[in-house]
Amino acid sequence: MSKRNPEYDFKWCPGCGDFGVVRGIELALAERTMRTGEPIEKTALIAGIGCSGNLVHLQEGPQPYGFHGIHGRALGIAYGIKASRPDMNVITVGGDGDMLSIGAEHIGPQAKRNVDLTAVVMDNGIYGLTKGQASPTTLGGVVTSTTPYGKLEDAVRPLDLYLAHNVSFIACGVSSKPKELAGLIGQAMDHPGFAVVHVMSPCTTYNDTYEALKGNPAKGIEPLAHQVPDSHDASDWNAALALVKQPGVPVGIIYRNPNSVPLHQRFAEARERIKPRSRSVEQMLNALAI
Amino acid sequence: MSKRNPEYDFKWCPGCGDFGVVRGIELALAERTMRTGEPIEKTALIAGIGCSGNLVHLQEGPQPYGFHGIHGRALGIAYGIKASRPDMNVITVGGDGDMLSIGAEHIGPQAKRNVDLTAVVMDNGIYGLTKGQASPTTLGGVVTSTTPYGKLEDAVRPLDLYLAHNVSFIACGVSSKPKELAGLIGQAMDHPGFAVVHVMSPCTTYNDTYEALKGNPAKGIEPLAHQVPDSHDASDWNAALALVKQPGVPVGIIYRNPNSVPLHQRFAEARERIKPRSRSVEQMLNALAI
Amino acid sequence: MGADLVVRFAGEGGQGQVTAAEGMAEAAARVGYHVQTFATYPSQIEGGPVWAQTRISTNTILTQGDQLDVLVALNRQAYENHIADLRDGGIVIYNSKDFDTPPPGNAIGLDAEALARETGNPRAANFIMIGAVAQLASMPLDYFTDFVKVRFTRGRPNDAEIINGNNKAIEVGAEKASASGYAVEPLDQPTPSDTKRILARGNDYLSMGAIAGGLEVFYGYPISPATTILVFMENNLNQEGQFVGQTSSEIESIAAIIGAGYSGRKVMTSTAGPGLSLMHEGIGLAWIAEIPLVIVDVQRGGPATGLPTKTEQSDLLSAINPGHGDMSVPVIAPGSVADCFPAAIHALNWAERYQGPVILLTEMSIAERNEDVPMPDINAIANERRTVSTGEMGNRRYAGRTISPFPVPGTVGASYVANGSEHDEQGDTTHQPQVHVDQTERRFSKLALLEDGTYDSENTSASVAILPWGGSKGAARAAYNRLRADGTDLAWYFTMFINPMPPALLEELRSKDLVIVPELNYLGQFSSVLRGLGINAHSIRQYTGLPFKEGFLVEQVQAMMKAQSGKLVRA
Amino acid sequence: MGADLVVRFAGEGGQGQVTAAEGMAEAAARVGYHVQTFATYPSQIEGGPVWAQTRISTNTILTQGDQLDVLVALNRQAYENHIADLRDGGIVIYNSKDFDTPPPGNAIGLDAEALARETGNPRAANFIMIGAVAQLASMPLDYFTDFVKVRFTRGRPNDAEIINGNNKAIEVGAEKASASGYAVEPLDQPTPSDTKRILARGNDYLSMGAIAGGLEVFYGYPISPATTILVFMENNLNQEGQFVGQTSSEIESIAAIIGAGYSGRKVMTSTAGPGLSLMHEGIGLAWIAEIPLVIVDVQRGGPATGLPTKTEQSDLLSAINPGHGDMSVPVIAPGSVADCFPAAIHALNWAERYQGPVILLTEMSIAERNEDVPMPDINAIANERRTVSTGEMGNRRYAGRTISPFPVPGTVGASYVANGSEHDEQGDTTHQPQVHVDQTERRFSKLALLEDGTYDSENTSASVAILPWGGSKGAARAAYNRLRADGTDLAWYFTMFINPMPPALLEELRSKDLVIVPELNYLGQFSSVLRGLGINAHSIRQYTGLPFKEGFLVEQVQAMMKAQSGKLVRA
Ligand SMILES: Cc1ncc(C[n+]2csc(CCOP(=O)(O)OP(=O)(O)O)c2C)c(N)n1
Ligand SMILES: Cc1ncc(C[n+]2csc(CCOP(=O)(O)OP(=O)(O)O)c2C)c(N)n1
Ligand code: SF4
Ligand code: SF4
Ligand SMILES: [Mg+2]
Ligand SMILES: [Mg+2]
Repeated sequence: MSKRNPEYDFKWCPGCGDFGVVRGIELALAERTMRTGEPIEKTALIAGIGCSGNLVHLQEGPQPYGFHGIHGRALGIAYGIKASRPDMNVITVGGDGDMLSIGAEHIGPQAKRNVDLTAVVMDNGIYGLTKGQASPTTLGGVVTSTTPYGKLEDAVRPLDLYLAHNVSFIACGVSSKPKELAGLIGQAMDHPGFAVVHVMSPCTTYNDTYEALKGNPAKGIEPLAHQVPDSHDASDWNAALALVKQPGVPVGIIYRNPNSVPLHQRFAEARERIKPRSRSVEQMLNALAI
Repeated sequence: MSKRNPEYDFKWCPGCGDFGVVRGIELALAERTMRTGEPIEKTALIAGIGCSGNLVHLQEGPQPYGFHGIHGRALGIAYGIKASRPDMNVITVGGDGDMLSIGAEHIGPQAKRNVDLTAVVMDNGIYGLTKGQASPTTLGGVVTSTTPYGKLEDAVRPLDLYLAHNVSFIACGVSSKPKELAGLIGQAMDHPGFAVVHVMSPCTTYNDTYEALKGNPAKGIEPLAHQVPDSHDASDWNAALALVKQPGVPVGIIYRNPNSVPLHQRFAEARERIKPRSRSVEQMLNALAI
Repeated sequence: MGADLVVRFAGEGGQGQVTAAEGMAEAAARVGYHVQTFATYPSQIEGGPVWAQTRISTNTILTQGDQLDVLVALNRQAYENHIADLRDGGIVIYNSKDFDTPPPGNAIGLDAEALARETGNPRAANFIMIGAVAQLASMPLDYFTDFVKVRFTRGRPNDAEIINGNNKAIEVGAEKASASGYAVEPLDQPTPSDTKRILARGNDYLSMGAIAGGLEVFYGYPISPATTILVFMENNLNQEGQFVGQTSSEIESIAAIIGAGYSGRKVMTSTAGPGLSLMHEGIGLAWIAEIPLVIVDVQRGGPATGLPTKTEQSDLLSAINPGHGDMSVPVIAPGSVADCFPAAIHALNWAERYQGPVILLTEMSIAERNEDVPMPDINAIANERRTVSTGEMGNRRYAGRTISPFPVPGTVGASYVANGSEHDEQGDTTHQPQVHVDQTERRFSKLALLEDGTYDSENTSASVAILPWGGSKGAARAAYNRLRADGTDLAWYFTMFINPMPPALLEELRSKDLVIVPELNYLGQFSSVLRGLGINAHSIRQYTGLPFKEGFLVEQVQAMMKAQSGKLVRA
Repeated sequence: MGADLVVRFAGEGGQGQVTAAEGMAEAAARVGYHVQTFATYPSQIEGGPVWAQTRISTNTILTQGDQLDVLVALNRQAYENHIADLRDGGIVIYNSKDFDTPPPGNAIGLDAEALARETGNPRAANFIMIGAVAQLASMPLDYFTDFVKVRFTRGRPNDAEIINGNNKAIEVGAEKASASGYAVEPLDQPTPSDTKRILARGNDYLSMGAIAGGLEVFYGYPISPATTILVFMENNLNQEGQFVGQTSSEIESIAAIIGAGYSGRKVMTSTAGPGLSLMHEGIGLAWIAEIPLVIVDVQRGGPATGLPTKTEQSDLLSAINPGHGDMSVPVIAPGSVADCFPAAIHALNWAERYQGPVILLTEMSIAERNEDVPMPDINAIANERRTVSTGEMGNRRYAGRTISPFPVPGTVGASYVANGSEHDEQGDTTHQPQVHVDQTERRFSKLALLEDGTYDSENTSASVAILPWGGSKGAARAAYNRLRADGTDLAWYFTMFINPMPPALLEELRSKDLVIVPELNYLGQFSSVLRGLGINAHSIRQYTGLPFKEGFLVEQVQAMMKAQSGKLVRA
């Protein structure tokens, strides 16, 4: 990973939003270890494949455990870790292609199980690592190397989708504000259940959306990104839906289920209920004795 | 297929809801061929794997083209057919496991492309063919062979999900009313875009929900199934959401996008736009001449 | 007196033939017989051809039996499909409802359902059949009435009623049979074994082996014929430190056990061919990231959805070489129900020892049949665990050209990146040619840790050998015994350890003029692998969806040995 | 005078070395030289080691060249990584910014970026390099200035400005080089070919071949190094009756082309190893349901994510045997850019002819390199289409033991069920043993329709042969030429048709004492397949992520031929 591994031969392009995301994660983990005294080795960071996923090699300072696997499967791997090691703090990072195209199938199941992990989705509206093809969040009509005549498909609306899956904690951040992002990630890690932090992280090389997000008064461009109003009641699912249906990108905590019961707790409770019925191997074998 | 193939060695259990679904499809296709004069061979019925999928072998009377493939991929196959053969009428059938678990990843993409096909989801809240394991629509807490201590995951709410994916036509039917079901399927086939007809089709062997759906005044059981009120404006997405959020199962047309433009039309339009730029193989080769 | 009774109950789904076959087997096993049952039915719920067979013997049982002593035909179609398997002088019990004129030969007409109703217990039709068959083989009825007492004493008010009803049914069936005057050779007295025995189904015994082997975490997605393993785990893998979960697909299954294995647990999943194919990319990840895990593949007919309820041995090539890139995945294939328990333990140990994926390759015919096996001594089991890092290596998880201590997440000072791309010692991605060379050789070098596989051999001086694999072991052994008895000079070899094979076995096989490999697939998959290893192996292939019969193998071996004079037969 | 110039531009990503190498190649090709370029960079966007190489020759080019005549090192790390490849007396052009003291030997310091800025065209650094290299090889500068004129005349107002800037840069570079006094052997005059030629990149040429071969529908998901095929199709497969779509995953890709193939279209998808593994279940479906389709696998380093931007030949085993169950998928592997065009046409024809899946197995080193090839005569192409049913067979789509007419959906009176489970003639699921036997043999019998594969051979009387496959053809041929020149008695064989292989070739190879197979993988994948076919084949293996070098193969072949005296070397 960069400092301790200067040889590592991947670099993000200048200005890539992912620099802000890795900073946000570093800050959130530093705050967490400080606050809880839990060693950083109690955190596992599971990365998808993409420019985004390379984040796991590019963290500065103290290193959590990492996993850089295959395209689209970070959530499945994370589920495997958290269910068998509830003592671990599990985070995933992946791009919009990794998490919302080939990996989209894994969001619903983690939401229904309410696996206690934090998924950071790094959305640049493009396939960066493969050099600029349309992704699910690329807007309709946009020209990319695979949509030379404009994208024919409608764009996925990720926040609406998380809500529909009943993800129990949903936040949205921008890579240009690492401190604020760190706060959102910190709360997501503290939330007992499946948490998604969706981050707008522009690709300066293939889909530079900084201006669109921040706006540009000079050119009369309204900023897409706007803070979630203090008045917003994040525990109200319908209010959350209304919020994401508005134009633009709401930055802040969008939804938080106050009654979230995570999978490992559900399993532990079931284990208690069935203690009387559970059997040792001897008992299993003896049940078949003839 | 049964009549012309008495040897065929699969049978549904007595009372299986799937008998009603196959009837609904037979009626809808009969009405369509009658009305349009289009031969039934212009229809392709693509089946998933499950008790449900065996429907493709069990139709009576005139036979459409069929495809009985692998578990969860009916929508991907159907997309391949419709995009390359817009002249075909394409239908898929599959169970709640096939379409909402392993195959769930294929719903969003077809919705975003708005592929003009009709997906009939046969929901019995169980994995029937594999003999009674929990499915995504099995309710939380329910005991099945894989949830001996009660299902720990929350149940998927299919109608909410179709809406979140912006499926352009959404209807819900019950297998016990094949005629009404035929009407819904008929309208779905006529709709220019991606249409889902969700059918409650009880499994009498592993998850008999007839009583719950129809209710039983004697036992004071309120029916889960209720007609969509005439007052419902199916062109209003928010009204549709409100409708599916109510308790019970709304039967009828839930949502219909009045401005639906299907993929093959989008592609044809793009083709027109780019005519000037399109090249013959000679032109491609000559561009590289040295 | 005879050593052996083979009876088949055939009809439509839901006619109770499976419970009859298994009831007979269990009762006979309790009094000291060896038993084996085999059932086959299409991937469906109701109706359709279903048959179940029970073999009862005073000797160890190697196969389900080539020929039937008694056929119970519950409808006409069943009679037509199965009559060919009845030995000369065998007896048919047919459903008189379905036949206007009795079939030729020794045939007993019986309307089990009607008779059951008469006994006042309409659900006892299967006991009518059992009674009749027991009578034909001159077996004391109390074998079965005692069994009924034990099995149905469940502390419920109506226990007595059910027991009496069933026993009445047994007697009625017996009377009908004796009235017919027909009989097969009386079965020898059983010789109760001095060691404790159990009657187990392959998948259950495999599951118990895994749990006895220290399994902690299991994920699976339902698929025939592997579902019963998932169901067993859901019911039994629920103690402190254990977890079992049903996934949304096999792709999630492999991802989840990779995560669980990475987290330090002993992990397993189970599936059949279609799921194995979906796991191929993930298996490659476990190989390159060096994650210990076990995948059980219960083979069925392929490819694609194939023949979900028939048996085949056609997943071998994709088990050894799953997916793209250079890998060679360890494979263990049990040859019988008895092998399933140790095979599961060994698979978990191999995974932990070499820190990578292991495939436990079983098949439908073993998974779903019941066999009597000795009660295993679970105190004698040696469970291995991966050597773990205590931080002494720092983050150098992939250091060196062979195994290195495994850093369990949470261990302070040992954080690294498990990586599915080529990587350096600490798991960071690199494209340096020499690193790819070193890490590739590191991964393959670990296979040398798995050369502890054992094998059986007999008459090894012969220049021609028979080497079955997996579930073809029993029929091949029966054929071998017969050939040897006829004075054929043939060597016998069998190992569960398919990849890597025991080195000594490889050497022995390379020295043979011909190695005959009976296997249930079209390609001759194992023999082609063996030829790749420099062994002159050729297959006896069968791809009917059914197991081998002893007689068929005897003929085929004789034919190949005749043909074998210098020139080779292509498998 | 020399026949050959090999120059490498090495540095960080974004320093223009790829455009420099390709510009040089294009300019040289235009005046009649043979050229080949090769580039490699990590799976990333900015920075990191990137190098591009151009070989210019008056002879046909077989490899990228073992040794460099000129190395352009754009930073110190690049110098260190590549200097070893410079031949004695070769010249280094180094980035003077990065070096305080000049490196030893023939070294020319140059700050291309600064010089470019001086010419007023900061984006012309690559032309500075081109000019310098051209000068060192005594190539007339107008080769390059003329090329610049043609390439940058795009009807834009600033055309002239750019052209002049670039040409100024070429001159400046040349001056610096001549000032240094260094020079390599002057390059021979080109001999302009009388036939029309084109300069094409492997993946583009393959894509054009597919379209010329009648491709109608293409689906794909991005993955290096296959993405450029998808991009080519998105831009060019858009006429009436054609469709191209980007999918959400490779699993959707295979499902979609199965649907499109079923619908009657000529279809293709492209991917790399990870995607191929995800397609395994679907490929089995295409095999058993008999759907014509082509999957292009552009091999890269494996397994899992592996080495996305390095070349390897390690997907062969999983291409021939993808997934569970019995199948043997036809595989065609082009050996050069020139082979890509006919290989694509042949793959589509095979798929249509035998009605099943075909894998077109290419690799990164071919996909991303540019080569000059003769302009193909597209009127000479024979495109095949599946024989289609006009209803004469009714619904008996799977009738008989070999090919039967394909019912295109919409055809009245021919409706059937395409089925991924074992099925009867009309495609209804069945479990009858004899049907599984018949249908399995039907599927394999169709492979006999694909025995029209051709192959090259030379000096076939020799008892030892060299048989490269895929992209190792060029280096193997170069090594073969050198060994023959040295009087070594070695036979040469090459075929694109890996499975099924041309029967006559198989026979020839079986008669050899030793068949040497150079291949870029650890397992020796092709040689193990050949041994399975009864051929004494053994591999020369390399797994560095780089292509073979001619010299390495010469040594290895010599060593193996020495060792080859009776006793065998295990690959
Ligand atoms: C199975 C598989 N398919 C495709 C790829 C190629 N691939 C690598 S990254 C990527 C997508 C990158 O886009 P995104 O996930 O948005 O990440 P980004 O680079 O934009 O951060 C793809 C398609 C792969 N590695 N594996
Ligand atoms: C890849 C793969 N995984 C698993 C299976 C086994 N399988 C067959 S049908 C089925 C699910 C059946 O449930 P559902 O889709 O709800 O259909 P139903 O039988 O209830 O109608 C499963 C898991 C398979 N055939 N292929
Ligand atoms: S390509 Fe885009 S996403 Fe990738 S590193 Fe560059 S700027 Fe970032
Ligand atoms: S198991 Fe259930 S779903 Fe399947 S056929 Fe029987 S009733 Fe229908
Ligand atoms: Mg992206
Ligand atoms: Mg179901």
